[in-house]
Amino acid sequence: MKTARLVTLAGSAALALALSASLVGAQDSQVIKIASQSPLSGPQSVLGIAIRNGVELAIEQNSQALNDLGFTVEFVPYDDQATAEVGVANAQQIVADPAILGLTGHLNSGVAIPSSEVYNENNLVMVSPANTNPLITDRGYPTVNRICGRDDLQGPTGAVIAANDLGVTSVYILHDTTAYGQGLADYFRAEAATLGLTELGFEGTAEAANFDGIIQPILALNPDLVFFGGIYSQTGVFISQARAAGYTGLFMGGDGFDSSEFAELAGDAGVGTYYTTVAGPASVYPNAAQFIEDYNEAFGEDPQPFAAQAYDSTVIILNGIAAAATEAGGLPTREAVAAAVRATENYEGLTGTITFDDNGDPETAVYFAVEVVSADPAEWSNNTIVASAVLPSPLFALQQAEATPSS
Amino acid sequence: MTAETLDSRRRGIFESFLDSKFYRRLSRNFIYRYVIYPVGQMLLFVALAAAVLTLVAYGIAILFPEPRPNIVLADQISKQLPGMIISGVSIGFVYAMIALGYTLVYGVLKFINFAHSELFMLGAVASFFFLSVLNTAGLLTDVHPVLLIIVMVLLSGAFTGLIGVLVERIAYKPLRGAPRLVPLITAIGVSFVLIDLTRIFAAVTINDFNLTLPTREIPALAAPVPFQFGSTTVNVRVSSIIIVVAAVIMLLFLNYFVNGTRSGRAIRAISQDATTAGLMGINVNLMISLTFLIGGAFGGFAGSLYSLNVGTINPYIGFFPGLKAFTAAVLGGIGNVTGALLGGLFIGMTESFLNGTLVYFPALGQRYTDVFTFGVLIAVLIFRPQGLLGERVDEKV
Amino acid sequence: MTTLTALSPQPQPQGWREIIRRPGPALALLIAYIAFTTMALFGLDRTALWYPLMQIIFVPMFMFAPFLVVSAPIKTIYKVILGGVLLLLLMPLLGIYNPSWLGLAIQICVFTGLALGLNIVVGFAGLLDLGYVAFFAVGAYAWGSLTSPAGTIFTVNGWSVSPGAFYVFLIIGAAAAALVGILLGLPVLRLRGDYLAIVTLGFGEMIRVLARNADAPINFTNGAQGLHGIASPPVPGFVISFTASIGNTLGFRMENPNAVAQQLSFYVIGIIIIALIVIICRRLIDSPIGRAWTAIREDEVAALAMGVPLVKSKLMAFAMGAAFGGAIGVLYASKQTFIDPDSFQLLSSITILAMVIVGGIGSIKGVMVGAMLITLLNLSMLTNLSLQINSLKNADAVIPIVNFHFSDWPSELEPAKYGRLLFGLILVLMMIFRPAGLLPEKRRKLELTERREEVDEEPMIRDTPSGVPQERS
Amino acid sequence: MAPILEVKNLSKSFGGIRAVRDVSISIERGSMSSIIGPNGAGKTTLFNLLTGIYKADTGEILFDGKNLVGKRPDQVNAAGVARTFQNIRLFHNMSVLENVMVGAHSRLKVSLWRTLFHVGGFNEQEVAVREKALNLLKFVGLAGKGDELSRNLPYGDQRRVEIARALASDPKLILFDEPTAGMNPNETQDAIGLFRRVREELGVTVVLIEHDMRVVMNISEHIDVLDYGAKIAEGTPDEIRANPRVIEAYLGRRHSKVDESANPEVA
Repeated sequence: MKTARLVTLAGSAALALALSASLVGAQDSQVIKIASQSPLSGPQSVLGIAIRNGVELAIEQNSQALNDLGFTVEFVPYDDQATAEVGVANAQQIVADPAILGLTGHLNSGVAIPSSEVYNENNLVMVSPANTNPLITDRGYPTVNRICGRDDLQGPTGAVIAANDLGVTSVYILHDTTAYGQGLADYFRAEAATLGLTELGFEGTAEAANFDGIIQPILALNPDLVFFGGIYSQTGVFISQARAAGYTGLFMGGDGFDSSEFAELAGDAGVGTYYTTVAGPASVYPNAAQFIEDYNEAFGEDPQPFAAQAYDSTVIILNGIAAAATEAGGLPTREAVAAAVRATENYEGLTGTITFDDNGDPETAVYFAVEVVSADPAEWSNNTIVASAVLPSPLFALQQAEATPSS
Repeated sequence: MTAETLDSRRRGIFESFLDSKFYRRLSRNFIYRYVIYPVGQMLLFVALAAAVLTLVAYGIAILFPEPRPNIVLADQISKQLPGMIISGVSIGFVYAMIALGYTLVYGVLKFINFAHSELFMLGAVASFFFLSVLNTAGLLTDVHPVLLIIVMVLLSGAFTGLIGVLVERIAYKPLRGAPRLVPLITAIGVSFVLIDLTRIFAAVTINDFNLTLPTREIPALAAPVPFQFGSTTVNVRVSSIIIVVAAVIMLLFLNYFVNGTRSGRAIRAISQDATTAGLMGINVNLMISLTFLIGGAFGGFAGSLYSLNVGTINPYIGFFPGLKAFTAAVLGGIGNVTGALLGGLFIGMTESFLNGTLVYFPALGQRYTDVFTFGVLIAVLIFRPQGLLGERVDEKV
Repeated sequence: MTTLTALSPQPQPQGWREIIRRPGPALALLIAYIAFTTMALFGLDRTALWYPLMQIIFVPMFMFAPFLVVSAPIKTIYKVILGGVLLLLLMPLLGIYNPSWLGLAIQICVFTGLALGLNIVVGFAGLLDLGYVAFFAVGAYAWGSLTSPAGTIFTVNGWSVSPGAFYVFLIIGAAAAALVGILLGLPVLRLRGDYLAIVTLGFGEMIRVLARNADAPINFTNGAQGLHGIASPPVPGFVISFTASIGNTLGFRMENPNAVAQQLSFYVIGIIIIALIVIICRRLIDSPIGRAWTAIREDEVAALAMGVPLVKSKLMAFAMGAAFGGAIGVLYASKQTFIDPDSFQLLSSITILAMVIVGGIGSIKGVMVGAMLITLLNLSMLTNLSLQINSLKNADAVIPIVNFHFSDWPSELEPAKYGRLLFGLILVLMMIFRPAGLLPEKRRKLELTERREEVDEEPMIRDTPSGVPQERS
Repeated sequence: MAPILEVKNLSKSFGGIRAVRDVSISIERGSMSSIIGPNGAGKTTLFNLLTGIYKADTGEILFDGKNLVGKRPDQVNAAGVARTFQNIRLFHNMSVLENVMVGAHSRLKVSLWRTLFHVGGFNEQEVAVREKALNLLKFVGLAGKGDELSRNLPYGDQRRVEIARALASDPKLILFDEPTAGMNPNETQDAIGLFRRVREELGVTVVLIEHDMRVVMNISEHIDVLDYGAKIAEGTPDEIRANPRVIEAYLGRRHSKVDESANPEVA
């Protein structure tokens, strides 16, 4: 009995020793770490893993500048489980690691908002690939940036296009009851009202599979357009069912629709659906095609939404670190990195050209309205742009207005 | 049972009818007992729920004729009525079939099998894999659609039934007789495990999370069937019709099994008193496994049919239908098979009607549907704690 | 009070077990243990390859120390001294050294409070509540809606309260939650156990739906957007200067001393709240109320016939449990500064229940251990496990003999992705092998194991072919 | 003196079965009486009606001048009626002492405020109730067994704990439901002594449901006989012994249409 235990003990000790011995010795270069936070488990993990993968790919492909300066870049992915507690606990652990100089995340605004409080208190720069909630940047933190659009610009864009380009007179608005979906729907609704569109309904639903009951009143009211603020996994299913039930009008949504999987979920019913997005289809951005190819090679699947945004966010952070390091002539402070990231100007990314304003929003973003052309997911990148608008961020618009006083 | 214990002085016309020679002979007739009577019961429940809810809806329309400018509620209800009833019935049958699993297990083991909603999900996932395999093999359009659906539903049910038995053997059997809290917690744990295992399996095999059934490849399922109700045309999806037909057939089988076979009687005996049933020579363990097999299979049938109807599923779809089906089981009187049917139909219809009418009330909206549904449940439980058809069990003192 | 001496006779300890049961060696061992874990935590090298693994080992070891102190066979005075040193000196020092540990300690306080509250309902009174998080939400929203600049009906009309009102709101939040508990309890507490479970579950979901939708027509909760910028209680000046001077004296690197001081004050508030809750729990259980709860749990009808008012007693348990949830909700909201409906999911209710069960239902100490372990598991251990694998990946580590390269570790098998799977397995295994929990309450242990013995004796498996009882049709 | 308990035309049905029909009983203050009858006669149902566990369909229960119909069991207990159960229903995992202390619940001031802050005589009350419980245990002959778990006691002692627990609420009337069932003759003799002492030393009115005719005839001053839920006779032991209807009920039973197995009262 006792001997057996001793043997096991000795055996495991030997194994541990061998394991540590075989590891590569101390690195010569200094380590810089980039963290990501997104849900890697749970129902939203598809999008969260896309973010994580995008960051990984970005680090793999864009560390050369830092390597030349004598740094090794490591990637530490965190799982925020789409819950605030976990996100904040991770954030505290992230800021406690002095080697971490930047963070790409999150997916959910509900996690990003409390977690970014921690980042900001500790001067860690965050670039969000996916949080469209206005509040993220409206707090004016020097460390918090995003490269995606804002709901309060995207929603109205959709309404304008619906009224002016699509000739719609009545709308039925749905949302998924999340901060993202409802926010988008609210902004769409407000703009639609000012444009004089008739609102036939405004509903929230968390239903994910069976929309029969939700479709009935839509059929009875027969609106020209159904706007759905939500993510493709829900809206694609909805659209497929609504068509089957006999709805003949138009569908429109936000950047949550922007996934090749939408085509798969919605099928033929999805063809002719409009969505607004700040990231146009790959045809607009030549680099994107290469990204899709690389991503496929690395992870064996097409990039899901936010993968490209995560890639861009990370490259911006890497560039910021490199700039700050060059200036400092060594390991930069977090403040310096944050300042360098904020100073990003005309960065040509996969999803657009980015210059941050003083709040961390892109100064201007191009909002596209895109029409789905095919039920084949492979054709997703060929979706056609029906309209586009260059919109300044609220702060930038304000500054411009002040700079050029209307005479 | 009630009929014979009733005091003769209080016997009414209905009881006299139940006691008449005609009825006795009729009730011994196989077709009547196992086909006409249960089908009649289902029709009655559907008609009842539809009638009650329609009346309520029009009642609300009288109270609030124009809840929003330019919307005449009564007109809208008239337009939506056939659609609401059809969608309510189809989802109601799904709830009823899931609720049966809860109620059967509760009947024999007196515990809430929380993991049952995951068996429902597994049934849907199994159907997806079945159709996908056929699709990649190019066989999907070669097989007759009716045969295809029958095989799919049966295979999914068999699979979930086996999983149900397995779960019972591994996780619940060691706990038999423990206080109720213990197996309930275990069931919650099992539920997490099943969800995540499914997620891993789907991630490893097809590298995806949302599973879209290749039903669009089957022409017979793709086109909706138009029905004319007066001036309104309602497009009914073929899958909705399949759900109702299949559910009715399955429920007839279940009714026959529970009331007409030795095993069914054994299960009923166990649900009355497991110890005595065991002493009477019933193999209690076997019968409990059989209960899980059947309960699980019905969860799987429901999941399979549901997946056909909704088209896209994921490992997390079990929760809400499971919760509503459980509500249905409680509403009907948990442990009571007919109650589960009634509860399922009632919850499905209520939901459909609420979705169809709340939308016209700007202050409320469909997002309050679940609140109202639960409100109905709580109200019923307060006035009838044993559920609609449940028997009041006075504790022996 | 009553000692249950007749319960499980203690087996005579032997050998080294006997030695550590003696006060002297026990005290020495305990001090050694505390010193060792503390030094280990201070000595961890943040850049080391095995840093995450070391965190997995030493953080729980340190957090567990208070429980060892409480259960050690040493004089009460030593317990008080050691406990005070641990909780009020070492933990703050470690927290200033590495604020993420302080954050963990606060979360442990939050969940311990919740678990103790639920334990009153489930453990003491035997009522299964699957919607406990609703009361937590009531407290959190009570404080949040009055201090968030998000524009609720209160803040828009200038009825917002100053951050200093936090301490008053701990009580108001508790009272509000207790009121909600009573309003819910009045109609449903007459229901049988299973029904209660589903009704409370539904209620938990309803509260979330309400929180999500109560932004229109009148904005109470700011709906799905959530409430941000929730006020935190003002940090006393001496805490800030204490934190800063400690940091400077010991040479800890601090990004933001003010933020650490804020966390430190939350930690102290958390510890005080937990201490109060523990005292309240003990007073309740050693009182006519506690005895009535136990009696109800054991036999409702007998309890009723003995003069125990059923609904009133249950309502009291419900309200007490809810009150703790409400107070903790206030603490949570102000610590988190942001709440939204998704902070209060069914999963949280079930996690809290799991804490109660895993620790030992009904046992105050057990529930606290359960809350600590599961919080650590959720917030630290799993994360660090994946970080460990990740850092091995980054370092290109290889396991010899089998020649496994960590860089080949498939991302599908990242441990963080299997949090819930692990959680589920823990629940199942725990229930099968240790249904009374890690530190079972004695009475509950008997309750949770007795019936299984009885069943074993019952002739459940019969070899005879199945016979059917006479049918009475 | 007015009777302590007066039951008038009490009826209760379960489904189609009339478990208690039109029963009227009168119990003298300070008396010791019994209710007897064959299995399924409705005796326990009657007790359950008296203690509020079942709600009577019709009829009146006047206890000490107050109507008990519609009162909850705990209110009935507080009014001064205590009981034991046919199948012992102790709180098995509580100690013997705690069981008895629970019995005193309706005589305690129970408030959250006192409990949490240990004010308003909380500690004194705890000491007193503990003292009272210990005394009662001594009274029933279980001195020194207070710390045992009640489930570990032998059967006869469990009956005694139940009696002590019932007495802890200072009842004016105590209802014993088959208290000697399953006892051997010696234990039965002890139990009879205990019942007498309950009446004589504590001055509590005692009503028994009993099957053992020797016990009944030995100690009862007054006997009521139930059959098929209805009262068929009452009187002194001698009168009952001679009553032909009682003899018929016990011996020469006519076959009945009522299915006994469907009667909830059985078992």
